Amino acid sequence: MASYLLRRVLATIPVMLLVALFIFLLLRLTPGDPATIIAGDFANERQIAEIRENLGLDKPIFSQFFVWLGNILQGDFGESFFYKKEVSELIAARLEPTLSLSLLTIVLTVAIAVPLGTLAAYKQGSWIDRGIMGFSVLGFSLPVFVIGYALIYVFSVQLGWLPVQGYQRIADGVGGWLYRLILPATALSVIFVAFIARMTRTSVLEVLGEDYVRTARAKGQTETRVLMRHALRNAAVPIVTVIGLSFAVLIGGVVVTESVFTIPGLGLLTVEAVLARDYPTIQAVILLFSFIYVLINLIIDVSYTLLDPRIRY
Amino acid sequence: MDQKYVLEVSGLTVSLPKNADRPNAVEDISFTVAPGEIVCVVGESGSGKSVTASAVMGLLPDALRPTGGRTLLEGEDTLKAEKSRLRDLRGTRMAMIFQEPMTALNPVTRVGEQIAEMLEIHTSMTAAERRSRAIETMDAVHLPDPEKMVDAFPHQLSGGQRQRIMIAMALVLDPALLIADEPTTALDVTTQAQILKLIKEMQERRGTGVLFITHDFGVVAEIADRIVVMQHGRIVEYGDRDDVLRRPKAPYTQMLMASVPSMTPPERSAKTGETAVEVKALNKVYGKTGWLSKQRIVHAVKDVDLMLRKGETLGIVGESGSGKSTVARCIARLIDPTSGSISLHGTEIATISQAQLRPHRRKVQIVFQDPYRSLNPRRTIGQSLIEAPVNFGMPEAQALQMARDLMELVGLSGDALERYPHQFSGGQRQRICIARALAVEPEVLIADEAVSALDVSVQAQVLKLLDDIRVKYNLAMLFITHDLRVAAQICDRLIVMQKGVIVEHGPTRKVYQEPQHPYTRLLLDAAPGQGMTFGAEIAPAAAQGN
Amino acid sequence: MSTAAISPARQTMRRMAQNTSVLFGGVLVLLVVLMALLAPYLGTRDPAGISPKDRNQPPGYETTVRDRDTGQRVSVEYRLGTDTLGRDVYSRVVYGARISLIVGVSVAAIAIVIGMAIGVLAGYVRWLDGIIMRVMDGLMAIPAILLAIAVVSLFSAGLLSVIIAIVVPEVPRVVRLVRSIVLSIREEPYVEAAITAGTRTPTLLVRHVLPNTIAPLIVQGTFIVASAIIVEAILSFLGIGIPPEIPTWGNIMAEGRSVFQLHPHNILYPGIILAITVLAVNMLGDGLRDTLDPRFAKRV
Amino acid sequence: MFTTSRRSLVRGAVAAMVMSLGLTFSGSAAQAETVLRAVPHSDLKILDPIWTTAYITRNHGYMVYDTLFALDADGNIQPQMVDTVTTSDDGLTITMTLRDGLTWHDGAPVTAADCVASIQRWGSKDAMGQKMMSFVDSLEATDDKTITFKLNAPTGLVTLALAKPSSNVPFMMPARIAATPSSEQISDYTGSGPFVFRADLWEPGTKIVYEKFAGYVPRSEPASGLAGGKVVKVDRVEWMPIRDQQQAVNALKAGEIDFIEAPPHDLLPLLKEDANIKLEDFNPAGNQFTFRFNVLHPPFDNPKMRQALLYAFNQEDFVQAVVGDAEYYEICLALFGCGMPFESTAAMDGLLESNFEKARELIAESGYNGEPILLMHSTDLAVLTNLAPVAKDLMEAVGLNVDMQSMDWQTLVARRAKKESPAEGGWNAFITSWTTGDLFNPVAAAFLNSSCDTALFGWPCDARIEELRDAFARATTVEAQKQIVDEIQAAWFDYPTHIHLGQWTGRAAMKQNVSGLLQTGAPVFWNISMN
Repeated sequence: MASYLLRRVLATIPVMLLVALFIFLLLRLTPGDPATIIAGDFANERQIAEIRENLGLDKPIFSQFFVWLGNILQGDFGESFFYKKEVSELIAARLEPTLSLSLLTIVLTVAIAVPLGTLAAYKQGSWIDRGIMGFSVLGFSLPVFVIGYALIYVFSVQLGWLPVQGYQRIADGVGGWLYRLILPATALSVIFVAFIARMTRTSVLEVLGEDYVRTARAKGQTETRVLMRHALRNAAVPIVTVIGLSFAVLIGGVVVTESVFTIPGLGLLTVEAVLARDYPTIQAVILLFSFIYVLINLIIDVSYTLLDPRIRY
Repeated sequence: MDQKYVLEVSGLTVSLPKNADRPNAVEDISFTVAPGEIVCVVGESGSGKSVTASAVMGLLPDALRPTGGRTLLEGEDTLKAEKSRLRDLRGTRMAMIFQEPMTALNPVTRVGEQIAEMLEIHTSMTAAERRSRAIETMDAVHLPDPEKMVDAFPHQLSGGQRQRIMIAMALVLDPALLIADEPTTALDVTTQAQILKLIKEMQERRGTGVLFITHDFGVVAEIADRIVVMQHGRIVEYGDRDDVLRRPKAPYTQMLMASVPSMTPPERSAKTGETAVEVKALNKVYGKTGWLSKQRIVHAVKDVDLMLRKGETLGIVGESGSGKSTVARCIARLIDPTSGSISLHGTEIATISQAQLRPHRRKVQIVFQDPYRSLNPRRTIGQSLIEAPVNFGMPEAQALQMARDLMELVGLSGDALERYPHQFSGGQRQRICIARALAVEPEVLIADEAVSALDVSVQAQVLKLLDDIRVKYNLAMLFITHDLRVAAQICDRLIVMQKGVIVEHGPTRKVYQEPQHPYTRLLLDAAPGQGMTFGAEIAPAAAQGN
Repeated sequence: MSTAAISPARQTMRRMAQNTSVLFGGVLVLLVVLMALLAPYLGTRDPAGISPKDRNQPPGYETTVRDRDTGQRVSVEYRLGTDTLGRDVYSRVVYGARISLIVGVSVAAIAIVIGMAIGVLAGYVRWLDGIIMRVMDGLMAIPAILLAIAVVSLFSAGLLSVIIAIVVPEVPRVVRLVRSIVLSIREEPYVEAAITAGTRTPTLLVRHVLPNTIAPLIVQGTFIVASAIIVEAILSFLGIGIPPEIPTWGNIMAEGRSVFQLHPHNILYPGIILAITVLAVNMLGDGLRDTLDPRFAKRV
Repeated sequence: MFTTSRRSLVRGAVAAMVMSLGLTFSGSAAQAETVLRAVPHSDLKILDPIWTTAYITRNHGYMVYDTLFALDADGNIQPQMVDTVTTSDDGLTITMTLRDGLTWHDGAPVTAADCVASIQRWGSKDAMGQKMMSFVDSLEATDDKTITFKLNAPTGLVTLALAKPSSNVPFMMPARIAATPSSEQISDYTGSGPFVFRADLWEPGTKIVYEKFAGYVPRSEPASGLAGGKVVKVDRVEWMPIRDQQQAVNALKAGEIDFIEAPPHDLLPLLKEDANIKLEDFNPAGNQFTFRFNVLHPPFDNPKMRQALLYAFNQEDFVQAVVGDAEYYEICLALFGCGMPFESTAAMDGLLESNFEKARELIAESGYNGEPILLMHSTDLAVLTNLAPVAKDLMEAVGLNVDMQSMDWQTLVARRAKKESPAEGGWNAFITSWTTGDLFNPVAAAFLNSSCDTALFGWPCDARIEELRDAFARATTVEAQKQIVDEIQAAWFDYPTHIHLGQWTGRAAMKQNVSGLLQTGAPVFWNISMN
């Protein structure tokens, strides 16, 4: 187990290196010059060149890359071109909203989608199944910003129940935190509920066809317990896997949701940084997101051992 | 209420969905099971025997509907029972064990809990009581060290142990009726013998009525008190064990019994053809120790030597995991041997590259176990048959003509080349696979469990065909099987393998009559239905040899 | 047994024709495709034609405009109103179908072709497998939207860069699918039989292995189409999609969102048709999965 | 707060959680201080108003820094930090004395040396500053309170430039900060303005906090434009950038914020219908849309082609496409802004009326052979998005082949600096918007700068225009200046450098209880009170 863990962790290193190189090259090949942007409308070429030198952008790309990589390995993500703040500081300030939104979304999703999917699987072919699947296909078919605006229009603008935008730190009160997050998290979870509910249904359906479910029925077990104890427990591995994989999709959703609800998270930071070509920030954020993705999937892989005793490393 | 029988099935009819090939899965089924009695329902695939069992338990899939008759469990009709009543009956009055002990147990729950679940559902015992009762029952089915095993997960147990867990679970509440649906089919022959013994012991000790479903007449002969023979959803014969087995009335029963190969090998002359294949010190090791990895190493085949002559059938028998298929696949170079030599007509093929190997491919052909996966479902029979000859340079028209001839040789119509595999039965497909193997005029034919998946009547025909073509083409045939009855009838010589090692080899008759190794003796003793004489020799032609 | 040779493909067609999801989704998709093809004949005007004085008008708005060539005043009706530049929302929605479908279909086609090639390599060339899958892991690890944002700004905003941006994150998924199918199919006895029949590897792949990927890839393809249409809309929403003068449902909505409370028609109509289309494609995919490919139904 | 120990932080968090569980939704406890929460027109990223010309940084500058002079509501130059100013009879020596009581946010007094350093840093960076410095022989702090300019020629430019209202504004900084090279950003944000920037509370992209500077001594005159007493009437101003303006509007209506600097025109009806909200204009001079040519490459290397567009375009289409409501725009043919000191329609007859025939004629004369015109279209700034399509439409109407390429503003900014041909990554034209205050005279109007290589992107090169601009700088009477303006407009027609596409104003939106917004051109937060 320990050696497996070590191997898995080591295996993420080339992946992360690859991601780093990819992001770096992509950004450097992108048109748009931060020096010109920083200089402002009236700057002349000399001033722009000065700024470029100042930012180290005049060096060859690969030497820039290795300098950057070397700094990262020492935990230094550099300084934002614009804010003149350490990128790590910027990210730290933006981490909480994004984590809050993601976690709340996942909690909401699991709480809604797993029971729905299980129910649909159990009632396969019935109108309940069709209803749930219909909803899930529909949820799948709407861009998250459309859902977000619809929710804002109904719950904030028309009914005035919930705030339209903004974020409150959890330290300033869980109530306010939840109050401001509930709408964005709901908007974002619609898609994931659709997604996870489908997966749950498929997994549970598959498990329901297994012999041990028949065994459980042959024991005289009630249907609810057959579902909870035997079906869902065994369907957990694929469901958890999908939740892990969908994290990549979740990040995309977070970016959009944050910009719809003006939540000062990493997503918003990324969009702003990209539009301003703030290389150090973009690089660090994408690297961070990729790292979180890899980490989550690592955790999920390891969690298989808890969910399924057959899996041993 | 008549309590003479634990189960009384009368006039049971279960209908099939509209577009099925017949209107009813079973039709007008009637039989009884008395307390302390084992009733065997025997029949080939599709005969409706499992449907009958499921109907009694109320576990039919939604598509199947009972449309007539009664299934009285101690006088209570389970077809008409409410769902909740059915649930109460299951486990307490009737219990069931299934074919696949691998999949019938929940893989993520400890076996003790799975037994205890039965108690949890139907009794008000405390958790501690349930646990000790589970251990008790595990002890009763002779599981070793139940105190420890109670906390094991299914995958940590062997197949036989799992089936014992299933039996313990089924019997923990002392049901009146035990339904066993092919409970030993997936097990090795030695394990099968133990499980059959256990079922018999349990039934005798507790006076349970047992409805035992099987396709294997050997098993029937071993344990049945009475026998129900089914064909196409109907009962064709029903009677006491000895009546049915010794004086079968129905032609179908007679045919089935005649198809079961005999355990007594016929006299065969030793073959003296030239050597086709010679294997020396063959080893196959799976897994490797890599950087940081702690993978287990499996020594699948260890120092195997064998020699096969033209015109000869060499059998390799052994239980699952004995390495017999690995040997076959190494010879066919479907996998690369780890070390050793395979000499094909003097050409060393164990270590040559794929490119060098290609011209030699045609010399070794293989017929696989599963007829449903051996043919590409997207290609017509003709396309599959001409693939190899065309690969080796035969013009397509000529290959097609040859394919037609081969189809007729294996007893199928030459016009069927345009059809797709799904339009053929399992036996027909296996014939097609044989025809395909013959298309390149091989020197060595490997039959890897080639008849194991077939019904017994079909199996007899395919065995006959294999033997005929061996003679006709003077083939060297390597016959891999776990079935001692089949091996007895078709092999000239026999190799017995256990855990990757050859433990015994010699002329078939000699091995059966004077087994040297204890494992061989164990295998032979475990074969069910020893007391009965079934069928006859499959291939009289074999006796003449050359 | 009937004597006629019924190929598995024909059997599948028969099953498909009986599947309500396939029928319903298929008919809807067909209607959208027809709408896209026949856009010029559906009473539309130039979707990029602006008219600043008629901006932000509600559905059904009528006015007269002076034809630039003839100088005559002609009456026009804006069935679904106008956007912030006075363009005809109806025409933009109808023409938008073209771009949205082109994006969806070409993303799926390109992702599948590339993914299939790489997936087969990974599944069949053992020593390449590790390398390829690490690269794919790396690509998967970069959030798709962020990657798309970066790619779109790499090339100038345009149809091609949007397509590339959406293709890149889809490829690893196709690769994984194809690879897993190849890995399982190569263990099938009929493939082994073909090996002993001396069939060369390229033929083996084309004849016996790849056909098994077609059904799952068609299914996967429909889901890629659906998600590509949505991702395109999201990119437009973030202001980095296809240039606004080319109408796509995404950028019609993206433009409309700034005034959606006052003029909801700009989001409403493209939103509805986008949802219907994606819904139809998804239904088609679901149905195809059930009929074509029950074995791989569990794959995402 | 920033010195709190970790333990008390934890305790505070626990207390906050307990409080909130008691269903207290409002995060802050009752506070006596007044906080104005304002949504600026964009996020504040760069804090150095000399380093960048971004308007948001200029606005930040007005919070934190003070100026020596300022323009009042009537456009007159008034002393701000300066108490008295004297000019020698020969006009070659200007002496300024700082007024009493000026201190930096850190408590140190403002000295003349600080101001000299600030003027020099700004003068090396800003275009008008450079122009002014070209008249300066020496600039010294003759004592703690006195700044002395020695000029090489008499000019009215010194006080005019020091009163420059828009980017780059000559803000005064402590000498140690002003010593930062102009190519580097400052990292100390100490000023002497009416507000203190709380760097410790800054959450980049989310919240920018300014606190009232207790030590600020306002002038005694009432506030007028950017001049007069800068009396702060709130305790704290928080800028909360909201990217999505629709959301900002919703937030204002829901009372989550108090002020929006620049809500889009299309959303003004939503705000108008709300009785709790009022709209005010802090920049009556407004803004101008501007179409910029690149004269380096065909076809716009030919002045005839550029003239053709002067005929083909009309302002109405452009302003309508963005602003819509005629209440907020005005058709303005004057090159230096309507309602501004140098408003003139000289040489504008027949222009900007969409005279397609005349335009086609000129195009034919120019020998245009159908090459594509690369028009850059920025798609992420609401105020610019709709302009390029209108230009394209009108250009196509006169038979030009337009290749409109969409990009985000930052890509456009990078690309417009490229002198290469359009095929090699350069460009032919783009459209932007200026604050009218930035172009109200020929020296300030940066697009008119026709000094070839040193001109702004587009690089117009015309000796006649340059000559006239120089003459304008040297002119000492308004009459003379107006005369020169007319001549410049004629020269501009002969050699068009850019096209003005209409003048428009915006409206700031605020809650009814917010009052005292000054008409200054830039949004300033002194004089504003909340009740």
